[in-house]
Amino acid sequence: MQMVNNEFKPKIVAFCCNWCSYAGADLAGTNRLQYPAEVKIIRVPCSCRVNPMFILRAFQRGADGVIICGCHPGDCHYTTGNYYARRRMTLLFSMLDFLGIEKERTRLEWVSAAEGQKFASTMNDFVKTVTELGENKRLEDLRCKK
Amino acid sequence: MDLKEQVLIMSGVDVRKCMACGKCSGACPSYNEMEYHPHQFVSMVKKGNIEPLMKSESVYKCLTCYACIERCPRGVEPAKLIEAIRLLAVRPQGSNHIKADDIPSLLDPELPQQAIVTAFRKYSK
Amino acid sequence: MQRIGVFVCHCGTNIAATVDVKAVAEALKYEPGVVVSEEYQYMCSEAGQELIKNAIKENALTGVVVCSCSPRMHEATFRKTVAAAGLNPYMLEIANIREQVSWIHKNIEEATEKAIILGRAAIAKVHLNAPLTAGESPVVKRALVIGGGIAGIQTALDIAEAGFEVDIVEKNPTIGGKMTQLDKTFPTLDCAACILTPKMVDCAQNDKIKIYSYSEVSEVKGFVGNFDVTIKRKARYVDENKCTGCGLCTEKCPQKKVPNEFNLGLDNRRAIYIPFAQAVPKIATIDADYCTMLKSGKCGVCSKVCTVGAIDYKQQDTYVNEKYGAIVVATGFNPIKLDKYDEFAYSQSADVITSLELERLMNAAGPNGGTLLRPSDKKHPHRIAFIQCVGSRCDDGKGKSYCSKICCMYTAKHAMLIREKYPDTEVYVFYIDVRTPGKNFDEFYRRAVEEYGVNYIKGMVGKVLPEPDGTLTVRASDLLNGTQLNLSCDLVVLAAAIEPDKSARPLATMLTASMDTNDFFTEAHPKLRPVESPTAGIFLSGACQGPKDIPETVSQASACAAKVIGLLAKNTLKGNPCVAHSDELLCNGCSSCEKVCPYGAISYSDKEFRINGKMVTRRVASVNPAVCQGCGACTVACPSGAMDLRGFSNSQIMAEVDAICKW
Amino acid sequence: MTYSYYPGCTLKTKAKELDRTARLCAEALGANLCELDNWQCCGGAYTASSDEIATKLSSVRALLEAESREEDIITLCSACHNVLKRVRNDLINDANFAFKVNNYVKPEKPFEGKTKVIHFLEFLRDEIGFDNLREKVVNPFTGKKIAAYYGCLLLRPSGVMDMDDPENPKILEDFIRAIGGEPVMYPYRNECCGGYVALEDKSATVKKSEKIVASADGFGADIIITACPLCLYNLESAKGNGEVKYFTELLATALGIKEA
Repeated sequence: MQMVNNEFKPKIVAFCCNWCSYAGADLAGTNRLQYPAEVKIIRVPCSCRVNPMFILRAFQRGADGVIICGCHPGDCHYTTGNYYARRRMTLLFSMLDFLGIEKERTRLEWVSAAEGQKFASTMNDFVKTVTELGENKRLEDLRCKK
Repeated sequence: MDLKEQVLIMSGVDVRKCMACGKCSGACPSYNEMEYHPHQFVSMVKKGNIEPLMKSESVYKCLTCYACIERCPRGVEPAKLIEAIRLLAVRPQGSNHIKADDIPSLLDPELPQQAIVTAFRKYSK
Repeated sequence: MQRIGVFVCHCGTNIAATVDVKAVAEALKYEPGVVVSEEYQYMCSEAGQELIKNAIKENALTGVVVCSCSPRMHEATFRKTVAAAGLNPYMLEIANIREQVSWIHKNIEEATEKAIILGRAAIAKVHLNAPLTAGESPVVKRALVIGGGIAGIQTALDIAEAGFEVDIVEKNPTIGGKMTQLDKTFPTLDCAACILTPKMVDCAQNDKIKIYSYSEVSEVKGFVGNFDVTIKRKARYVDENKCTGCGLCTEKCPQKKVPNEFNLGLDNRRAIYIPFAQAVPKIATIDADYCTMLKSGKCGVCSKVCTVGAIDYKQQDTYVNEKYGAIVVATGFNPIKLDKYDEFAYSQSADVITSLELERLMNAAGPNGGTLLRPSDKKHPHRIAFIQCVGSRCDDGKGKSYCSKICCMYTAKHAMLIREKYPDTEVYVFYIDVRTPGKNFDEFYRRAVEEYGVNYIKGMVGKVLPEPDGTLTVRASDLLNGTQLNLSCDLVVLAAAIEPDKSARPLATMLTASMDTNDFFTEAHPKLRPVESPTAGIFLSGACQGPKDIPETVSQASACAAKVIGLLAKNTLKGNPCVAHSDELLCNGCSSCEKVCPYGAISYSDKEFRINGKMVTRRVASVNPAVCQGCGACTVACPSGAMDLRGFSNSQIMAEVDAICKW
Repeated sequence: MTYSYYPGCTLKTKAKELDRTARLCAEALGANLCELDNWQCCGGAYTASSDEIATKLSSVRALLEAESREEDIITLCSACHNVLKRVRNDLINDANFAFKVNNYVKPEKPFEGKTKVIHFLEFLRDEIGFDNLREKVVNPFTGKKIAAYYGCLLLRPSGVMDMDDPENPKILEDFIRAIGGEPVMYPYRNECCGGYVALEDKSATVKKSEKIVASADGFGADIIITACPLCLYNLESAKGNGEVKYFTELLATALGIKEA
């Protein structure tokens, strides 16, 4: 790796459900709670909308970490969506770990619309963890490289 | 490091959490013996006004009974501030509040050892 | 190829101070498909919207990207804007460069770079957007109000006034809520019963209003305009249609030792009871926990004395199903339990009481007939101390972090009433701050001090010590005089913090309505949409949304009713067009999607297809767009890629991922 | 049941009665109090400052010795209990403190937290059980009005001490009921007696103790019981109507121990 770790800026994709976590991210903004600019949020209606393909695609295209945020168990706007997400992601994350994408690079978190503070601290922690792991090489589609 | 910073690090207290309700001073059993009262310790530390507190007898009047800590609605822990300031006062060479030579004249033969060792820990270094 | 316009908002300095908006507009100009890229000070202003409209017309745009605040804020605004210029409203995407960029990052370079990337992602998505048309669904013209306190009553009356049917579900045997327990109300000192009971009677007599008392909501299905609610009617062992409310049974019942919750346990009631004289509906209820007949089968006195044969020991819980277009939550509040604040000796002395208990002690219908007597020895108290903020404004892990809002005013009221009725009684109020924002509120508090001679002492009480002679020593700091007081009192009144009713949390789960960390319901917008939940069709009335006094509760209740009426006045509702759809040619009929759909929106049918010139019958999925809520669970479950979600399609999200990961 | 027993300085001198009766009671209840071989004085007070290490080392050594014996520590003196329990808490929850301590003490095995610090009262409540204790009582204190005096150190800070409700405790009252007495409720039971200030300014501690004793007397107490030698000293110097006793003295009598 050419880059020294402290200069390394990871690419983080965050999928946030529209009802809780995206609102939580907005609240973090309204309260001016800082977290690194490396995090880019994609809005989805529900955490259960996140297709494992999206995560694979992100890693293929050079993402260093992917985090999915949904409503707390029992609070899903669609009643059960976050439970689906939990099952699917548990399976996917362990499979990715098997493939060499460390399980620290993937994360599923529950952030409610009222938890701006939790959103910011979760992102700070996740970016720190991924930065320490360094660049992700596995699964990267070399054809995507310039 | 200035005195305020030292007190904050030693005590681990966040004085900014104080909402000036005075419950600590309403709970303190030694209030009437003190020149500066628990809530004043908090507000004076907040202002960085530490020296008068270090010089005051008040730091030796606190019983560390923790009533102020237990009852503070904001979790501020005034007794820990007083403890830190007392340590700052007694730590320099020759600053002991009580010296071993003073003990015999003070000592009641029935006084439990516990009181003497505690007093030493509180008053001297 | 789409023709895309990009519009970057400064939001005054909210965005422009940390994001180089000119650089963003310039960088996005060269993205594929972008034909115009501009920045403006306030894109949401009329002039800003005109700018977008003109650009759409002049450049024949087919897609629009607005880089501005959160879509939760102004997506609806800008959709209307593009629609006004002739575009399909769903050809718009928002890049959130305020809440998710300028407000959280300090470094201008970093923030600008991130804003550009988010803009690119939105452009990438808009390329794949397709015009969407929302389906329509009918609105059930009936509202449900959960909770029959002053908030629920006012909302129900206002909705009924507009001509719509409304049902009130109240968990207690009577409507009226906390206000029925109050004596006088601030700042006018009129009696609570005098202004509340007429409203309760109005509810009972209004033919548009139906009251389900002693009932709870047990299940909620459906969505805005079409909620399907199951109401559990708890067995009260009295036939509601027969009982006349004569009250004979409540006088003859031999079980006299039941703590009377209406008087907060300060006296007892019978096992069969009517909570208070003005109860609505005025129907007796048997308390199954205490009734000897229900517990051991021996007694039956109430049944014998009832002249209309209304007692029914075999009554069971029943369930009612009803459809509603809108649901109003008005579940109210309760004072917190004080067991974690026993330095005030609440559990150690009968003469340490809460403010709500004081209301009952001073009320003419209360346990002492309105004469203020100490609970311990029924003697007249000569010195009373009020302690403010008990459990409010606490960050000690034991109480509530918020200000309970109502305590300063009701304490001033109590102090004033006591001084007026018993001039020989000294009153002390220990306070941290006196908070009296509100019309005529500070004047009210000043009257307590200046006209009634109430002693306000700035300083919190550290401990209340019950003395052997029956007095209570109140140890407090007097911060203005720099002393510690040890005040001998006869009665101590604690202003306990208020918290949402315990029924609110499970209800929020049923309604999928969000709550804050204190279990208050969250409003759709803290300033601009204060009476609506973010969940469509759910409205908030009264203290379930945050601490409120009566004037504020009533205003919010009426505001809430106005929003409900607005909804019920529509015959149909535009649905969410972002729903799932199945590509029948790809569908293999596996049923995976059907199994995960929480709404039962997916069904299967056999259809004929021409494949390689032959007609083949295949089993394929189809989505009912009126029922689908657009969560997308099915799209992930589908193994063949047939199922996709409009507005959030697989290819759109992939395009966003690509744009974000590009370098 | 074998426990590491930490008597502390005062139980070897001015409070021999507390030590002696506690040992007899433990034996009668089938528990083996095995004194730690190398215990050192706890120092009487826990110094709450993040840079105080040396003053806590004696407690660390006691904890390490008990853990190597795979036993819990039983204490009697409220001050020892407070210091040991708070140092144990620091060792587990304050990594910086544990790091410095381990560098200094160089233990064979760092403290893992298996050893708990149990006050004799907690031993009676949680190990023996007050209901079982009641059955073992042969000389109940029937009709005796007994006031429990907790003081400050047993209860506070409640987050760490975790013995009972800091404002409305009941462990001593339950104990009094178990030995057949009638507990006296009075508000000063968790107010500080003045503690170590007795050395420098006895008038101050007497003033505080007088209020405590007067309150207990006012509510009709025949006896005041405590766990702390310094509390006992201070309360005795207030000269109330009734006696001040260690709770173990009453327990020994109740259990019918002849030597008591």
